[in-house]
Amino acid sequence: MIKDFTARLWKLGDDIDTDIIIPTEYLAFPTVEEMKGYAFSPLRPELAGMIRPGDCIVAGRNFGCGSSREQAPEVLKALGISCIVAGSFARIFFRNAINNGLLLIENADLHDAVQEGDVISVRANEYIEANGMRFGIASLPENLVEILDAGGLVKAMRHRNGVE
Amino acid sequence: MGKVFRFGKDVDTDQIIASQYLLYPTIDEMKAHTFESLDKGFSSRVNEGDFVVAAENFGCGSSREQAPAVLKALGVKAVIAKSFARIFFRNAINIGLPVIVCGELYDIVSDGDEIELDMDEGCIKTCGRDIACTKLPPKMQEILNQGGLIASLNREV
Amino acid sequence: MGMTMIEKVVSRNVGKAVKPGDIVTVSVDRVMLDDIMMPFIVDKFREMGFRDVWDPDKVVLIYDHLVPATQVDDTRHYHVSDDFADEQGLPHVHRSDGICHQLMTEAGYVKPGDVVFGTDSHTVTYGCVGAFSTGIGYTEMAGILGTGELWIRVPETIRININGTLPSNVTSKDIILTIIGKLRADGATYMALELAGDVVDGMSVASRMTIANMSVECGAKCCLFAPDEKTAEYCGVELTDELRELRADSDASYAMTLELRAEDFVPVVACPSQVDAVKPAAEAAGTRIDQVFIGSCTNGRLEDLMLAAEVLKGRKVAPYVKLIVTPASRKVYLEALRNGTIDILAKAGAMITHPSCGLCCGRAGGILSDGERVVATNNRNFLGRMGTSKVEIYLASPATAAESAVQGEIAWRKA
Amino acid sequence: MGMTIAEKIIAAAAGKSCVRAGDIETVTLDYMMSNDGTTHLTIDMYNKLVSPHISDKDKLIWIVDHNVPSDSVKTAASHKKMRDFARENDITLWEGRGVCHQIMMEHYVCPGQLIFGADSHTCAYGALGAFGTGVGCTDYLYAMVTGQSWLLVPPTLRFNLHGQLRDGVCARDLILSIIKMISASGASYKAMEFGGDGLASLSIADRICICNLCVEAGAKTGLMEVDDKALAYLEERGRVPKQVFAPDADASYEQVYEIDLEDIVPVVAKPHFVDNVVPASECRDVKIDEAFLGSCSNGRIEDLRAGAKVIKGRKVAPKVRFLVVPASKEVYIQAAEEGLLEIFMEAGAIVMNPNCSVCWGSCQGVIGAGETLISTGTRNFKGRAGSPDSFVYLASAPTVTASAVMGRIATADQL
Repeated sequence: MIKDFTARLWKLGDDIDTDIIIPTEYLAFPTVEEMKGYAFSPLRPELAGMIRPGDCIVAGRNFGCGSSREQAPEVLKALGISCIVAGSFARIFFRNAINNGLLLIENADLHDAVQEGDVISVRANEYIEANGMRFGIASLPENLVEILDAGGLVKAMRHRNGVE
Repeated sequence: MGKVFRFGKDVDTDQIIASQYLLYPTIDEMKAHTFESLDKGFSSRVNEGDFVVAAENFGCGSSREQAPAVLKALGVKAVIAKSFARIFFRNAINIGLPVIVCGELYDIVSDGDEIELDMDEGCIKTCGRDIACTKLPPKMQEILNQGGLIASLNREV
Repeated sequence: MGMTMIEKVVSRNVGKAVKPGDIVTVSVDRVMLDDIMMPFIVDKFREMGFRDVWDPDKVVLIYDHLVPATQVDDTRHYHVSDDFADEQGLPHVHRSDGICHQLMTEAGYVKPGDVVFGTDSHTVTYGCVGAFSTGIGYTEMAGILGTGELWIRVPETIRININGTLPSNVTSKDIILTIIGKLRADGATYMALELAGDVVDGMSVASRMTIANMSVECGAKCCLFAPDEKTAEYCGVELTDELRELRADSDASYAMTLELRAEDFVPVVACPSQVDAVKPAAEAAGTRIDQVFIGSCTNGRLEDLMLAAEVLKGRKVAPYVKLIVTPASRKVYLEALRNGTIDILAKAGAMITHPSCGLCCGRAGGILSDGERVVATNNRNFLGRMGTSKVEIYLASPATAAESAVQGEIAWRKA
Repeated sequence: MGMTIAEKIIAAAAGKSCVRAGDIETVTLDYMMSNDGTTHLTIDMYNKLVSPHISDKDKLIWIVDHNVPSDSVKTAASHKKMRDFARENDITLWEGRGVCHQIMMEHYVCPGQLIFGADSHTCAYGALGAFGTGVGCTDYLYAMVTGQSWLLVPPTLRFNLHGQLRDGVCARDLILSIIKMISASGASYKAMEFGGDGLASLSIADRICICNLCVEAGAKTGLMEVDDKALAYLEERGRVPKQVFAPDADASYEQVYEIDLEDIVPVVAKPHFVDNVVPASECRDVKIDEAFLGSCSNGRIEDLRAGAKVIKGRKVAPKVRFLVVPASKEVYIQAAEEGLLEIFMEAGAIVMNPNCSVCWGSCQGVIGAGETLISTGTRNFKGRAGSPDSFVYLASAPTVTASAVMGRIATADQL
């Protein structure tokens, strides 16, 4: 189950594409650990070094548009990002994030109401609280909640295949 | 006095600095990769005033001036070898990195030994012994004394 | 009530009528796995506890992002892939035959009505032959390799009708860029595009491929063209009644319908650094450029190279401008060699590289530096996609790209 | 007493009637060639000069060939620096049109000239009776500013060639055999001069290959006597010799070798040194991952013809990557017109744009740890083609091509 939490936020704009999240030149690095330092490097090269585990990202529309590279949600997860709140998500990124157990929340209004560095509180499946205001959260479809609950698709498949 | 880093024969320019680093914008960005394939830790262990000692045909291969340049940038005082490949030799002199021909030294020093070089006398002091080495031809000594070819170019102008 | 094309394709696959919003599990007809993702797919496949691929004949491995290798570790991807192919007895492996999306249709791996997934976002391309295809991540791919299935949400559809006569200087690239400009980069997110009308009927499969390919740039899950005689010929199948049926019913229900007049289209460019920053090429004309790239799964086919050759014939690339041409596949390269297209391009000054993703994916093949500008026929002009974040990328058709190469500045072919 | 060819060219360039081995002379240069391997550093040094100027811009030929098209942002920045400087100073710039030495051969080199190139294989120019030698960027800069340099007159080794090579034996086999005979430093600081009745049987391409590889024996330059074949090559290209120098009958040589061309067999140079040469038949069990046909040594039309003859109707072995890279745009176009590129593409080869490619080891076709390459490139040093833990064998065009087909080292007669 998704638990309640609070997180310091990093604020990004609209159309944050996968090549910004992790550029192609780093995709063939052997591990996600080796890639994660280059997250957001075309846009804000210093950002990966400043993100602390538990932080979250608040972005505008169409977060994660572009390629199907699953390294994108994986590097964010590896950096310790607790969740991404965006006006909307591109669909492949959305699936990939859920499959890796990275929480995504769609909300169109939060972005305009917060500044970078603000702290938000997330009440699972209910609302986000920030600067004294509340923003509603739609609940995820059941099949996605199952994957998230399992801790991602790999774990769900392991369970299916009877390996622990 | 400086420490000896000892390499074998036919050390080619690709071992000194590999092709994939040559188009880096500056020598300073390349120098950490010096001798990467032969001795990965070289660039971090070498200190100002140390020596590279090798057997025959040091610096054979390409004309890449990056090879002597990274050695110089790392503080190598001189390269002392039984013999040198010609383009490397010329490039080294041109940038002011002494390259000394000495038949004997390679066989009597080990990695990490301390030696001292007296270029004017053509003499290397090590393990309490003095070893003679070849002096540079006057033309090259002149370039070295001027601080390399660029310095001489600036003077002529 | 009637069905849209995607609803029909999915219904056919799952054996029952579906409607938008339904979450269903589809049986997968083919999967495409590319070299850059293979080590990750194999790791996840093992981690999930699978031993055997569900159906080796349905798996196609394509090395294209890292061909030829430019970094020492690239070859690791070949070896991991080769070993997996040997272990699983995979019969379809292409090691240097071209770009995955070109090969999937060209080599006959995808047929009308198929459901296909690939570990690359431009997998949407196969909608050009009436297949439902879309990009997924490597974890889901590992899951499909083990199970042969994937859940999907049946998408709503945006219908786009284009009727009339196109100006002679407009290509299908101009059409899709214009559509993306109208819909915006997220205008079709989670939705299917469905194209129809005289203009679409008159188009080659290659031109449809360009449109389907770029549909992901407005967020679409897929982009379908109803199979017709051209499709059947291209795919080497008979146009059966069942395939004829794979078109939208006249009373299908759409999220949106766009009626576009062919005569209104003009050559366009997508300006840095958003695919939806589209404006008429005329408005960008005169912008000085450093490089031109003609190639990719978007515009690296024979008709694209021939169009560029038509523009470049007897002319020369402007001084100090580089023109890089990358045919989309070995077959395209061979055909272009045989019909003299390569000769014209090479004599005009083009550098012709081996079919691969090359510059489009930003790993090699003409990376640029601060302050440089490129006109490119591929699908993305994202910040930093072809070099530093100070490189400006303009997306355009092969004709606009070729004319710009000659002029040394953004220029377009007059009608 | 008489003079060798090297002595005569240096004497002329020094404005003297006679020079002797061991003299240090100040010479005036005819051309100064520089490529993207070092030009960015030359420019940085130039800009730091107290009073920067160029003695004669028409003698400077700049060629972007090593990492082209650019493979990274760092390369792109270095290329941009070179391109911008050439543009500002009106220096001839060739970009992406071939390997520097091949371009020099096709367009500039004439008998009797003295040419500096910021590349060690500049010694290739002796194939047309010019004294070419490789220098670093500081020497280059000095020459660029003053038009002159100093040169130690080298002693000469004379090679008298007799008879002709057997069928299937190439110039590459000859020069590798010579390097084995005299060792990798056997010609250090010296000139290698070739003549004799066997010279006539060698094509210009053969001669370039031989002179090109002289530096692998440590030579300052390689020089061939200029005969009708050489003059015809020049005439075809509308060039006239500066002066044709023949060695005097009583010239003084450090050593004279008599070589019977019929004794030469196909050979390979094993890792990790160019003089580690054995008959190719001794390496038959060596499995390969990659084969490379190209470079300034063996990327000419004759080499491509030889390779195409071997591979026509055959296929590259599964999992082997066979890169074919014409040495220049001219060679590329001719190979396309003769149908050679088609043959290679049909066989499954990777055909790249003219550049230094695999020979240079940092741009394309890089090999990984534990991999083995057989190559017509110039060097097999440890790590030359990628990972320091890889292996490079050097051989002729037919041997490399036959190996690509067999997947292990093989000579053409084994197919």
